[in-house]
Amino acid sequence: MQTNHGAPVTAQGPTPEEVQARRLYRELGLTDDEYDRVVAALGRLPNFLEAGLFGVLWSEHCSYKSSRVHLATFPTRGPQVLQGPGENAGVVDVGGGWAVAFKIESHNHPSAVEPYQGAATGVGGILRDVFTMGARPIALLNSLRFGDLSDEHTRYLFAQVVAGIGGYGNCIGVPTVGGETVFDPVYTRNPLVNAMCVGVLRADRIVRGVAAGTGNPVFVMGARTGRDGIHGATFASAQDPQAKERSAVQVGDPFFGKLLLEATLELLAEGRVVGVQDMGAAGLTSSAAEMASRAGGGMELFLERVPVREAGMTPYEIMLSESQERMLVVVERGGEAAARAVARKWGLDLAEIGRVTDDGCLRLWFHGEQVADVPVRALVDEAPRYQRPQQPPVQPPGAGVPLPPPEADLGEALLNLLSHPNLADKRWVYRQYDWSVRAATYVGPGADAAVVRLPDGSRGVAMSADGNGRYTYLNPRRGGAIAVAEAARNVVCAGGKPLALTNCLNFGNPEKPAVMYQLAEAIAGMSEACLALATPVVSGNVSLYNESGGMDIYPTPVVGMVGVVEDWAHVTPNAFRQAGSAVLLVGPEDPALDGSLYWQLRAGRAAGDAPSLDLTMERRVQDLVRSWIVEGRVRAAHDVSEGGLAVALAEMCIPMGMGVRAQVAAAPVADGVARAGWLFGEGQSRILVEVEQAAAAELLAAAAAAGVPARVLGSTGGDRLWLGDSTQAWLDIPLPRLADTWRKALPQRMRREEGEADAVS
Amino acid sequence: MKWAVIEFPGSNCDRDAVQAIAAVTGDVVDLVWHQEAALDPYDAIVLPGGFSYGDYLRCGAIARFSPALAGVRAAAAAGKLVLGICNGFQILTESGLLPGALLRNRQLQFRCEVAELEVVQPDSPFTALYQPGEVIRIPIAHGEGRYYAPPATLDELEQGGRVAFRYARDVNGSERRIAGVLNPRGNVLGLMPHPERAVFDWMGSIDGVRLFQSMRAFWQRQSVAAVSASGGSGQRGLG
Amino acid sequence: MNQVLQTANGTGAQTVWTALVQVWLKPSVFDPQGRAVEEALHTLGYAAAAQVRVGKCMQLQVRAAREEEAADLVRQMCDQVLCNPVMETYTFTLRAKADGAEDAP
Amino acid sequence: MNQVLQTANGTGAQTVWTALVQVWLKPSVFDPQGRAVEEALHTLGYAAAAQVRVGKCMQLQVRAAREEEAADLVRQMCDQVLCNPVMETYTFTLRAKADGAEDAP
Ligand SMILES: Nc1ncnc2c1ncn2[C@@H]1O[C@H](COP(=O)(O)OP(=O)(O)O)[C@@H](O)[C@H]1O
Ligand SMILES: [Mg+2]
Repeated sequence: MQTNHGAPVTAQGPTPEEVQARRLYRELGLTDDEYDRVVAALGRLPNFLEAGLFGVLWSEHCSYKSSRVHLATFPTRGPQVLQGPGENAGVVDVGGGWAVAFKIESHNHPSAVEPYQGAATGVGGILRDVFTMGARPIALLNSLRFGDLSDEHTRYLFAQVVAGIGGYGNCIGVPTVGGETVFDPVYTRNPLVNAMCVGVLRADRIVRGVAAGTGNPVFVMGARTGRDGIHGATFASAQDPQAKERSAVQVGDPFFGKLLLEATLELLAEGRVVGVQDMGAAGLTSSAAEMASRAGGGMELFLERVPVREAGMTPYEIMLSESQERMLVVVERGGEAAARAVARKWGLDLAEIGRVTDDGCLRLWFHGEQVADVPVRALVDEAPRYQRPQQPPVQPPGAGVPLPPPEADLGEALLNLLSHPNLADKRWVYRQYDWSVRAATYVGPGADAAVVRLPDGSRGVAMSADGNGRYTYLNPRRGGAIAVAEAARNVVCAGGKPLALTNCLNFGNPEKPAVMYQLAEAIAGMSEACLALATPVVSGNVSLYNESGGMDIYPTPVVGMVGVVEDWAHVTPNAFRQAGSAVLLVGPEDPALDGSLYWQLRAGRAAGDAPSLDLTMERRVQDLVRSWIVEGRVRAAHDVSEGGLAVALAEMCIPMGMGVRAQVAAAPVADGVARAGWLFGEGQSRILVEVEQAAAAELLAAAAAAGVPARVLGSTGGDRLWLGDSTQAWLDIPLPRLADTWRKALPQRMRREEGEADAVS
Repeated sequence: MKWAVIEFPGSNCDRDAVQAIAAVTGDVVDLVWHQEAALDPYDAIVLPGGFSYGDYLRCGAIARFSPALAGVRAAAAAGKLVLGICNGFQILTESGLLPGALLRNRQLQFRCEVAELEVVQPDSPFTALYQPGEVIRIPIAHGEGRYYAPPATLDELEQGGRVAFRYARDVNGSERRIAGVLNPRGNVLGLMPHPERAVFDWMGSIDGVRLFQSMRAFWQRQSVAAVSASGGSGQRGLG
Repeated sequence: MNQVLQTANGTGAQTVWTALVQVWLKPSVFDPQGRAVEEALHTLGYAAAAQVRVGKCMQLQVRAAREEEAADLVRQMCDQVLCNPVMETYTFTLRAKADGAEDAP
Repeated sequence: MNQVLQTANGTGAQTVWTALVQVWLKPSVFDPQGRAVEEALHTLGYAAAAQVRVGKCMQLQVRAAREEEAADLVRQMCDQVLCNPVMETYTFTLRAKADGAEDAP
């Protein structure tokens, strides 16, 4: 029974005094300081449940306490932005009355422990974030990082994560159209699994996660609540995922997820829904508190009404369960019957568990007894924000690494790079994903950016996920900027106009000043690029404590860029189409090997600075190539990224078997190291375009007028890749050899994990 | 001609089929909820792809108990056209309307790619517009598409001209590379590949178009035959 | 082994039975999962492992007054739903469940 | 139940053992498949069916001189390959295989 002065009593469990005296709040994720703040906010001692609510909501995962002050510096506005950060997903206007909602999220720690389910539930969670905005999911992307494939456990993680992503996405019927897959020993013990979802909705029908309208009923819809995943949120912030309580594994149910998706969209179409939110990390606790907080109100819940899967669940367990495939829905008073009809059709439980209040409190009841009463503001808005100390490295981490002499045969060097899993064909991955379901995939995986049709076919959405941890490690600020620039460049190459981005910041332990420095710098670099390219941040996610055995991962910001394709004629392939075309390199030429994969492989560690990037130039290059695409002058376009110019040219040759003869350096170069630089340097802001021979001169003049360096490298034709300077060949490889090396690299490494190797075709 | 595409809980290619068939034929195509047992108004019934009931237990094992399957059986018995695509094929084998079963791919992995198919039986209501032996390109997207039937059944299928499509190369370990089979009467087809994903140029292939057009042409011939049998006039030149 | 417990409320009382059903692919059907597991075992040095087959097992509870009745019920479920005779076979065992007793798995 | 057959070739002889392993999701882990099957059974009128759980079973043969040795081997394989201890538990039984005898499934 409630007393006005003391904490509400709970039937069993430790008393508030015991929570304090025995420091039980520490197990709930609160530090001594934080506990004192809770006591101050409440004006009394919290009971066990209340301390638990603060523990999860003030966890890094829910409160973003280490990153929030930095995230606040992201540019988030623009005429195209309909909904910026703070909601379940960001929303951008793509014209024609359409909008897209999108977000990326990490599931790194669960995937390290149970890769299939960790990845699958990551996909399920991000889908729910998007359809709760009233958007129908139309595409999934994923960004993956693993250790070296020579390691057996890494192969297991990789195979299982890919299977899990496919397992959920394929079943629910949303195509997985793109992503990236990167391998580096720093991710061996701590793989990264980021999933992104893009959904479409009418621009005037955005639904928000608000619990508004005093007296409105609050429902849980979907799966029953079990004991799974309790402490998932604090688990993500724990130091060693392997050592953590193992029953925190959740099993995804894509079938149920599909029912929930259809039911939610049908319910929203009814127009009686006030707000919806997925029950993600910290389950009912975070969904209820956040929905109430956005409305500036309160909520009252009767926990015995929550449908449970297991007997004897306590209020604490009910509030913290992370059982999958559940939603919290606030419906207009009077709309209950309509809601019930929809739930019944889809065979879902729909239980009224409480109501919206106006007193700003989250009040929980259990069998007639009040078990918690806490101000929503204290839980959400007044969560701690730390300005954690930062420490730049004494010396840049890649400084002073010698570059061993290059291979005598640069052709072999190229083949060696093409067989590196980072650069090799990723078909082994995406042939396990249904990328054509929904029959709207205009450009699927394998391109610079994927393109998906909007429902009326009037336009397309282009999307790409990119990031480079090595660059960010070597130079956090520039690495952050490059992630944004590359993602936008990929969208441009495919024929889209970049609009806005979502991002996932995968970093190490924020309590280390060196890691905080990386985080702050990367965010600053990303922000600079966002401003330069006019692509604001509309949503995102932070994953910290990516470390294991005291070793942090590379700081790895991943950017999910979304753009619009206004005309189908703009869609541009990334492979050479015709013989006799001119091949232009647009953008600054830079033969430095800084940050390149080539140097890392030669030296055995990340080396040099991050590759060069000039954001003003980046913008000019993108605008110029985009204008050429819009004018219909580009036959194919592909950006120069990891592996450098040689790899980019090889990638353009392989798909259609169209050869090229290109002078990668305009003047003669004799020195082997210098040649390697021209071939494999990863300097940014470069795009290769295939154009009609006769148009080349005019395009070069246009480039000069725009202040963009550009040069004709050579022309397409034949069945070899010939690269050299103005006087001689440096390498000259028949395309079948190139294609074979590139296509077989991943399947060969993974063969042992397959029941039967497919014929590599 | 009136088409029904049955939507089960967990279907996910239902809307794709509706769109494709409507675009190809210009006909009325209704999405019909699986609780509907009366399918009399429809001339053709499509069981779409997806993961009905999550494909738990076995693919198609639970969907076959839906009320709509009674309507499908009745339609099949009445000689109407029934097309099962992917999960729809699995439902048809589980319900005994087609022989055999679809098991996990030999590679134990999902496969999504454009497959080359040989048209083995061009003389059926579903394949009449293809050339004998023609190789067509249709996307596959399945994790459990390995066709299995006992050897005697397979022989019977081959001898009876009931293998409609074969994969040009082994993609999933199917017995005799079978991709699609017909019932004895020829009015029920199940196939793993997705013809509804090959109907516009931008999809990379339009080889699925003729499957739906074949069905329509068959229906037209039948209705002409029915009209002339009942002494009606006109329409005669169409068949 | 199967132990029948009478419930307190006399005649017509129903016992809860726990059925354990195993469903296997017929020996003539290729079992890629079995082979994959076998290969994984060999790779890890378990040369002694052979003839690996992977099947499904299902546990469920039914209420019935007598064991034969429960067995009939389970058999029907297997024939109708749990097993596809085209490529699978099944076996099952029954066990009376003591009230409040915890189940094996 | 476990019957050890000595092979003809005397000392050090190895017996072939057939292991039957059951792998189940831990009780605290949600089993979506079990739920779907249970609901299907109810729809079909088997109201009596409850608490359905779906697991995997595996049959395999190992060679070992003694039962304890075989059991150790199977236990190792379960821990290392057949079962994911994060979310699953296992049980197994062993049976000496008579030469030429056919196996259950
Ligand atoms: N995990 C993945 N899921 C889906 N597609 C992927 C994945 N990894 C890579 N791809 C696809 O493979 C192609 C090559 O990827 P990447 O090397 O990252 O290209 P880029 O350098 O142009 O960004 C892209 O089309 C990408 O979408
Ligand atoms: Mg990329």
